[in-house]
Amino acid sequence: MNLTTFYLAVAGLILAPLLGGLVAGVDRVVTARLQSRMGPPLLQPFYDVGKLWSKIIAPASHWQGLFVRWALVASLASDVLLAAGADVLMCFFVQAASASFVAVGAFCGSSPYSKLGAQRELFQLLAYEPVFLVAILCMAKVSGGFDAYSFMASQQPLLFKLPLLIPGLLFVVLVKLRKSPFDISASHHMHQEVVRGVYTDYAGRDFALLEIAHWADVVVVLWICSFMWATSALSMVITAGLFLFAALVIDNISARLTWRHMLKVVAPACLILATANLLWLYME
Amino acid sequence: MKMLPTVISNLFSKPATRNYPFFVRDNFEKTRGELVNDIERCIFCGSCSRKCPSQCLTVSKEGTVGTWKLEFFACIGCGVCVDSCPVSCLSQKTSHRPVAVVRDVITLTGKLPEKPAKKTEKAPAQ
Amino acid sequence: MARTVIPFGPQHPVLPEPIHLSLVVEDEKVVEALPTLGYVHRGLELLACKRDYNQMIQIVERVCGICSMIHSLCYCQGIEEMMGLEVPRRARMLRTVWSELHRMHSHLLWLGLFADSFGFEALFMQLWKIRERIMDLNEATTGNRVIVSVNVVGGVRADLDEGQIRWIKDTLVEVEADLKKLQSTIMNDSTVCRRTKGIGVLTKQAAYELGAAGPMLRGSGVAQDMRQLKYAGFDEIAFEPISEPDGDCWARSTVRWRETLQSIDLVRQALDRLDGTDLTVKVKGKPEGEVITRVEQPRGECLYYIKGNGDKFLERVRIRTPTFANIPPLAAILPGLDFADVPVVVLSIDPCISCTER
Amino acid sequence: MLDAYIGVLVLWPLVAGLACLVLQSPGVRSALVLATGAALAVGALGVASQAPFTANPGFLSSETALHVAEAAAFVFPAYFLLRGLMRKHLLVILFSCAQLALAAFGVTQLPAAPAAQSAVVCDGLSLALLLVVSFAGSFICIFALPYMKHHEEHLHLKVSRQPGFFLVLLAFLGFMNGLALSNDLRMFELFFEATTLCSFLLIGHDNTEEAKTSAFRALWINCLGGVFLHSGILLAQKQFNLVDISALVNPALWTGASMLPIALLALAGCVKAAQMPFQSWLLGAMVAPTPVSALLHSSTMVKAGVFICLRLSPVLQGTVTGKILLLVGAFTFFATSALALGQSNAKKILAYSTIANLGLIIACAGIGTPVAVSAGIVLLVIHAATKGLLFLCVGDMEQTIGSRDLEDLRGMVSKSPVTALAAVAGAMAMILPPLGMLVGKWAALEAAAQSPVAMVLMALGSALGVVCWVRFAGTLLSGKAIKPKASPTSALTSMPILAMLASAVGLGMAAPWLNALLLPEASAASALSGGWGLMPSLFVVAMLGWIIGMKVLGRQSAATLSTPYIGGLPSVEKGTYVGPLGRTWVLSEGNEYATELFGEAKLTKFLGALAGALLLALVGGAII
Amino acid sequence: MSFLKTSQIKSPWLMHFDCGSCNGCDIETLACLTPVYDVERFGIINVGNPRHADVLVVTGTVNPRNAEILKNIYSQMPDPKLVIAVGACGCSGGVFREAPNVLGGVDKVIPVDVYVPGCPAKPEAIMDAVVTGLGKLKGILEAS
Ligand code: SF4
Ligand code: SF4
Ligand code: SF4
Ligand code: SF4
Ligand code: SF4
Ligand code: SF4
Ligand code: SF4
Repeated sequence: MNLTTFYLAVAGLILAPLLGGLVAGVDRVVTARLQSRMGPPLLQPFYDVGKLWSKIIAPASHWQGLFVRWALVASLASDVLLAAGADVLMCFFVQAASASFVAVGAFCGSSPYSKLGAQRELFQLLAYEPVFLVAILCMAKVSGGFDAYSFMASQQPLLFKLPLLIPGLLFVVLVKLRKSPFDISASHHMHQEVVRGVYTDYAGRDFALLEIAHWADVVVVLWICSFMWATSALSMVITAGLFLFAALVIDNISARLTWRHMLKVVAPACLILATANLLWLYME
Repeated sequence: MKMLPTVISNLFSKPATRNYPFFVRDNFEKTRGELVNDIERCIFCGSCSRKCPSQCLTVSKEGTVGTWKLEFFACIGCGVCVDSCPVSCLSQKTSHRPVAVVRDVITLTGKLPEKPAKKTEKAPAQ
Repeated sequence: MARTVIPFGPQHPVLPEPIHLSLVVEDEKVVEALPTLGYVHRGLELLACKRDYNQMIQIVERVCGICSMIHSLCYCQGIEEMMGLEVPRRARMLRTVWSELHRMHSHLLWLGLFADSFGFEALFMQLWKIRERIMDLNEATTGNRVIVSVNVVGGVRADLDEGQIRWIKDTLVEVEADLKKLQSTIMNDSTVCRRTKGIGVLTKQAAYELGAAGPMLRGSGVAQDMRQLKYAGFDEIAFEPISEPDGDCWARSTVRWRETLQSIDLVRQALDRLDGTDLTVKVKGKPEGEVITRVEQPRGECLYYIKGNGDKFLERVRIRTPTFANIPPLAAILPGLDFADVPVVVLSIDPCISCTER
Repeated sequence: MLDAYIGVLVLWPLVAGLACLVLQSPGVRSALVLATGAALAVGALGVASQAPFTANPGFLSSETALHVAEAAAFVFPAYFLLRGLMRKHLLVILFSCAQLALAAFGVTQLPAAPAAQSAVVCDGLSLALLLVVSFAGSFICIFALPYMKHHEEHLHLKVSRQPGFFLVLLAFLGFMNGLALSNDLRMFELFFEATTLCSFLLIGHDNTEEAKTSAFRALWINCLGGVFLHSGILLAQKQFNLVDISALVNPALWTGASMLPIALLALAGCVKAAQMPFQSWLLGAMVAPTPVSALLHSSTMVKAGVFICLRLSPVLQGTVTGKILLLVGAFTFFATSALALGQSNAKKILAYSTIANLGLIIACAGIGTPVAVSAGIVLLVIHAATKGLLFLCVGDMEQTIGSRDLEDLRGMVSKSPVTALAAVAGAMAMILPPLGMLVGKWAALEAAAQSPVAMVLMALGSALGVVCWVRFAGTLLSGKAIKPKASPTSALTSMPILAMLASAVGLGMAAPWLNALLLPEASAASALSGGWGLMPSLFVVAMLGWIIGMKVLGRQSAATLSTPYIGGLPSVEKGTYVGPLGRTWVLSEGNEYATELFGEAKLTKFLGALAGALLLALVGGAII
Repeated sequence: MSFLKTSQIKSPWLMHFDCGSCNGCDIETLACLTPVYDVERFGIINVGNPRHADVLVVTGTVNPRNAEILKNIYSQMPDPKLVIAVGACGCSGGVFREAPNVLGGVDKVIPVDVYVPGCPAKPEAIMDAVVTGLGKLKGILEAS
């Protein structure tokens, strides 16, 4: 590991969550505008986290604090890996670990909604993970390596060879942003039958940490999506922005689906498309 | 998918939000807001207190001093008292009553008229 | 397989009002649902012994804020019938105008909440944005956004002048245009249909047997509406009840949607028939005897039983509300649902607990 | 010296087992088991210090030994036939007869093959299996001491059947060591069949009807495996007149030659490793006492199946047979992961997950590149430690509460914290980076780049596995406070559990170095390091997370807990609320199994048919 | 003021509980979230979970049955918390004060920070109440 990598890793550690917070702010402002509202200030997510941070509340379980911190560490680690140009697959696995910790933490909770959320979180994991994994494999196939640098080094946008990945990646972004139609386990929308699902029993500082972990996650996911057009830094930002915007629009034009529908229809469809793309790459 | 045109046009048009409290829209003329009593003109007849559906008005007389008490946190702003006041000293502003951090009662006192004033105005219909 | 017990409510983000359902689910399928009520009960009918029959108008208006106008209308009609009062035509038409405006705001409110129950926040926002126009109409013409308080025994307290009539008509044109833009989303959007079509089906037969009311009944294909009784201005206004045959959540929301549009038309018809100047008739004497009146609330048939004994205090006021009638059908369709569909189905009956419990 | 080590590894357990049988007393038995553990550890470390090496210890290479092996090829099937006849089990009779016929054919029709150059070849792969057998095996045998005592108390046996049990258990360790070291296919077959026998005896140990059915199912399927193995050996012998494994796995030998013998040997491996559609015997084997499941049916014996496949991998690399084997493995990985998800029986979850991971290793063998093979070996070692740990934990919890259903294990962390936490750690070790199982899976995925279908299957299987294990861990931890009640766990139970825990986590963490250790050849060791370059930093992060976590845990375990959010309803006592009709409702919970998707009966039929087709393709591909 | 204290004022998450309300005040509270009023401008979001809430908005009268629920919810909210009683009913029991099953206003059960008169309280009044409440909170935070 040389010094540049180290600097990049540190930058990833610090910038990624900040960026994620900003993404959340943009998300809320744009969502508001799509709904014809004025919306909160851009920095609102930071205030929210600051507020949560300063609140002390009795934990719902003795274990949750532990899993929250592990989730945070894993999420940040996945950012760091990506920033340092490491293996994207490993970065993906680390991120999945973060999601697993959140789910286990929710299992530890005491409210039935938390457990229900945990079950649903698992089904979500089951739905998007293979799609995301295959998408990364496709990208790796085209760019000829598994590390982030080779993804970013490709001369031609990966998109040209991977058009069928778009639905799958959008699906992943929607799930990861916890947006309708897939805000199934822990909604960002107020009226949800599982209250806040996996988040129900987290509160105060733990919840703030979880929020930061979520930001880091979002950055990783958008970052990986931006590999689709990674000819320059600017094009990557634009690609990520487009994915985000598409997710926000979809969020605002669709009703929430059920996990059964997600597992039986949406996930297989996305997976089949992604697989078709992969096979096509091999046919060539 | 069917909502797409709507949300996109929302994005590119001015939000519907009224930026209250930085921008306050004029109230409608008829709005039944804060109830006020021009106590100078009140004759403490008690008609309002008898008619009030919420029973939040009490009118009492003691010597030459009349007291008009309004439990304004129980007032439902129906305007029945306004309609029933013989001297029309009651009225409702068009603005809502301000919020408060303590629950209070409005007590107004006034001098009782020497003798019951004559009805000079007809009861206000609409 | 192990079962999960989910206490649903009384405080729960999808429930606008406190009720409780103890849901037993298996793999997120409901196997048992037991409801509990009583969190909103105030004991309002007993206030009839403490407030005179005029003051009771303000009380029954607050049986429920959402269709307060229609409650007081029903009550006043009952007292008027008991006292043999002939309400002036203008007053009857005005009552029709406000009661239909109320129906519109109530239906839009419900459609918004319904949309939100299946996670369609943007639709909720749109519908409530449009609804604000109606609320403005209410406030400008009566003095209050929600509890308009226009009914008095023998007529109405407020009047509309020419300018206001024109304003209402203009506003309704805009509202209608705005609503039409959302029609395809509510009726045809694929994700919406996924969450509403075929969910919580109540057959025509079951709707009859379990005594469903209002859009719940009409959503199951029974075209029955209390407005067919020709109260208030409906004796002159052309009115056809709206029904849909499917009996699922989609049918119920479509019935309400079409009724919202229909109400615009009814308001126009009533506004066109405003003539004369009398708003009230002179009221003499005290109510005596018993009477039952029925009106159509946004949620269905509302029934008042009033008994007076010649005193200014009534002897008994009994209110039978549509949600009360719709609870048995709801209990019948809950088992077997996906847990995620429970809020959708519960909301699809448009539960109004505050009037059910009073 | 080397010969002595090997002797200890292969023969000592048999001797100790016989002593158990003869001496009967429980105290002696405990001493013997502990001594065996120590002896095996010494032997394994001794061998490890010399690896890689070749040797010719007399008891494995002498004429007598080969005669024994030859005789065994008749004796084992004959015994199986006898048992089959006694129970009138058609399939057992059929396949043991086939085995006998093959043996007779070999002796009479084929020229005797020259003995292998060296009877023992010990490379990284053998060493990996040796270490697993000696360490994990010993721990599990120690765990079996208190377990079996409790088990028999539970069954109210008049006469203890433990001496026999421990004889088989211990002897089995020797057979496995022999299998790992043998370089002569005939010796290999001897040990292979011996493990089949052990497995059969141990599954049937409880003598219940269910146990017998399962034992015979295991027997017929493994006899079938034996048929494949023997015919593979005979064909190879016929083709090249060779029984020397290290000579056989020379790719140059096979260019242009029919791959059928290799395919058959791999098929035998698949049967032993209970790959789909042969998975049913391993599931049935779960009726045996838990140490048996842990030892034979998860940590070691089934590893013999993947061991042979990995052995063959140099030949498989780049061939059609290899590619199909990759698909077979990947498909099993996916299919059994899905099946595991629909299960609530904890031991069945473990069994399915075992099969899944074996599938992954077989897939690695099918790829055959050095990276893939080293990934396979890492998986083999770490899986043994992790899964062994999980079996021990489930066994202990089962004895604590009398049920092995995941739903009943809910909240175990408050009932027996040490075991439950060890199980949670084990479950996490199955899926989490930077632990070895995940590293292996990851390396396998990247190595499988030649086959898109296999990659997709692996991706699916990986997600299914994650869900399965998170749910497992979550259920154990579910919603209970840490109440350090006096845990009734005895030292002989908790010691192996903790030792296994340490090795699972430790080995998991050390996966990259482990790999370098086992495969000193430069190519294989460095092949993974490209991807593993960032692992050390990840370890640092993981350790940091661990420390932060522990600190928080320490602070939070003192905190008073809030009341659960249940819509504001009042509750009389913890975990209840006052609901409709004034009744006190208990907040019971159940996992969701999405039975309409992962229901066992339906899924097994469908996936089994697909897997069967793949296996036919395996053989077919080799013929063509 | 430090960032953390500022954030507490800039991010009041609101939870609404309907005791025995007639729905009039409820729908006005809900209307605050919608485009025309949009309280998200102040960082307010409507949460359904007391553990995440900072401001409890209560509408309606208290009866013996919902009083218990109200207490439970209130106790599950993290400190510092604000309670806003909305409408005549929430403040005092309003027109239902004398009904048989009504205990009175919200302050009969939990401490109330801001009272919003009106029947129903207008959305503007509810927004005023939040602003007033946050002012009160700011005072407390500055003092600490
Ligand atoms: S406005 Fe109505 S409630 Fe208020 S004091 Fe007057 S009569 Fe009573
Ligand atoms: S009715 Fe008018 S005059 Fe009489 S007491 Fe009331 S306010 Fe005074
Ligand atoms: S009538 Fe009201 S107070 Fe009496 S039992 Fe029924 S719900 Fe309770
Ligand atoms: S049943 Fe009617 S009269 Fe009796 S307490 Fe309830 S609301 Fe009042
Ligand atoms: S039906 Fe509902 S909205 Fe109508 S009065 Fe009754 S409670 Fe109110
Ligand atoms: S309305 Fe009341 S009295 Fe009549 S049947 Fe129903 S519960 Fe009984
Ligand atoms: S204050 Fe008025 S509008 Fe609000 S809940 Fe009470 S009666 Fe209804």
